[in-house]
Amino acid sequence: MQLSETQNKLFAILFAAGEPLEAARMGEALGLGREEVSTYAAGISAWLREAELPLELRRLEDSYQLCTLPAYAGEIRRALELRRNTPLTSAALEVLAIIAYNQPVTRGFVEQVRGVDSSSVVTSLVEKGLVEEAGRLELPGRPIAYRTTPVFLRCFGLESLEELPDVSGEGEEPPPEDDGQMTLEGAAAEPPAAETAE
Amino acid sequence: MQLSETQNKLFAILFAAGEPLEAARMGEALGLGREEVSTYAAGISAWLREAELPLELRRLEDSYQLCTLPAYAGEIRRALELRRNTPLTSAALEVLAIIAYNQPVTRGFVEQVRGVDSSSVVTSLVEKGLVEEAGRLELPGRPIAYRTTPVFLRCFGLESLEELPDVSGEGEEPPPEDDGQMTLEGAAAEPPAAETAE
Amino acid sequence: MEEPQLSFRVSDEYEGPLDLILALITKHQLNIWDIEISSLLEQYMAYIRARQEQDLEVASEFLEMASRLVYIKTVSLLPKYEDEKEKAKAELVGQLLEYQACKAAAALLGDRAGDGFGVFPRPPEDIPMDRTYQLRHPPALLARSYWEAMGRGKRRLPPQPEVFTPLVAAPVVSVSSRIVHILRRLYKKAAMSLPGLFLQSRSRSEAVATFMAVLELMKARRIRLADGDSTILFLGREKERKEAAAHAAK
Repeated sequence: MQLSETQNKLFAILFAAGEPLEAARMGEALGLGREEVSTYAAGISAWLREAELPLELRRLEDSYQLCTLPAYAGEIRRALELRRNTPLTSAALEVLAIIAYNQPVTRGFVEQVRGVDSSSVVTSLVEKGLVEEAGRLELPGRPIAYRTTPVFLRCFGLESLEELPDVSGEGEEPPPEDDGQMTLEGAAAEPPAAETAE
Repeated sequence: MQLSETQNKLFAILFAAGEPLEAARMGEALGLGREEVSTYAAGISAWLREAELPLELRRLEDSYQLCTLPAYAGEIRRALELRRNTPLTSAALEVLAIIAYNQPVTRGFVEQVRGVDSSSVVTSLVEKGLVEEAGRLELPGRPIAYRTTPVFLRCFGLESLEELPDVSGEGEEPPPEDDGQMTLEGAAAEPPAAETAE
Repeated sequence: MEEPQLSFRVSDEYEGPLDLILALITKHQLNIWDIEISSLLEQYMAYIRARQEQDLEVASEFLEMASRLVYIKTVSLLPKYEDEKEKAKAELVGQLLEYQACKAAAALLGDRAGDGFGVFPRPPEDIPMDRTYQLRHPPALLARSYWEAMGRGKRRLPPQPEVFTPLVAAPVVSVSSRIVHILRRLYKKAAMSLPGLFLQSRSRSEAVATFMAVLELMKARRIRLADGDSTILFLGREKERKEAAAHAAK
């Protein structure tokens, strides 16, 4: 048994939407009435069960959503949580360092220092629990300020922010002992994967 | 024909992740070697085609991602009220081409080739997820280098950077005594940077 | 990652001065390899004047190029400056060819964009999970990253700005692409001949970029020269080197 062409269209729409989608909206896009949408949806549900795919079509009031079956939650979580073991990219380290040494600090400040858009990097640092929101600043637009977290301290083996290595030597050479991690290799030879935008 | 239990697990993980997921990471989560993951993935691909589902499994360098088939683009856009598929501007395509064929590459290099300021174009490509930071280069000012992302590969229907269209035959014939050589030729002849990453 | 939202910009007639010159060359059937500067300058200035008469903005890049063309024309009028003229012209031709190749590549990419932009991934499923970062790093990494962010990272040898002028003047092959090229070959075989690298160079700019790449790699201690500077020895991948050092320390 295979899905009909209309069912395939519904399936594709539900797949791309991800979130629950109202039956009326799908009906409108496909020129179908509400009843028809629900009949086609029931067909997709039955087909998924029969094909033993790890998916189900959930109905929530007037909306539908394609989801993985709860039985697979363990494997999924294991695979996705492995991302935690991906080392920070050099961009993430730079943003983290700017926040650490200047906190509380806005995204705008970070971008000014680096000269490039850094919003996705900030978001991913928040997700990883290294950085958190610290209220809004009394500045035009009331921008969100960020600060580091206890997870950050643990990650770098610090007891408090006072233990941050000194970087005050303006104009001098930066800290010695360079293992080259951030030099050529950082750029060309071993870019740590496409994780920046997570 | 139905998917095996392991294939179902892989499918569930890919479905839930949404984003491109590295083969190595899935293998780790399921206790499989890299070869096995790629065999199972091939099986899923074949199954999707046979079942005539509106999905396909795309390989993007070392990662996999489930996507809808291009044939369903119209319905999906209509239902999700996505804007019509507007082409990238010629400026954006030029910048993408320079980055794709020479990566990792700085904004300065892009601007030298194009002869115009390109910062806003680079920023918008980063926002669209087509391009990302790739560390800094050991050049004066330690400029940030950029490289293309898996989204770039997907949008241009490529599995890896090695599949970039060959541009060596383009342009005019140089006179015999000339030593003028075009960058893009040189870069296309040898596969560009990103996979040095291992 | 979100599906790219593509917007359409009402672009100006030309992407930049190089684009304009290429258009003029095509339109007036000039020879790109031996541009007649005075005729090109005339056409170029006619375009700029036309825009100014229509009160349209002329970007500074266009004016910069105008002064460059005037310069080339001036030196070509002075017999004493023959070398200077050839150099300035060759630079312009190199840039034009490179930009032409860039446009060709952009067009090829544009042709491929059609289907790919109609392919939709799925947004990640909303699964509650712990994303807390788990790795550990030494605090010194923070200080170093801070310096990096300020664009003042450590370099072992301050570079001489002059070293970069050939590249800045005629950017043709990027140094980083040569670094990657050399590293890739060294990953396969741990040693290679230095002169051999240059024998394969297809142009002067590639040779310059290759040379710069060798210097950069030596500076980063990824390679060293042996056998009277004729052989490049690979000092190992960064990771392996660190592991070996850690092992030795134990």
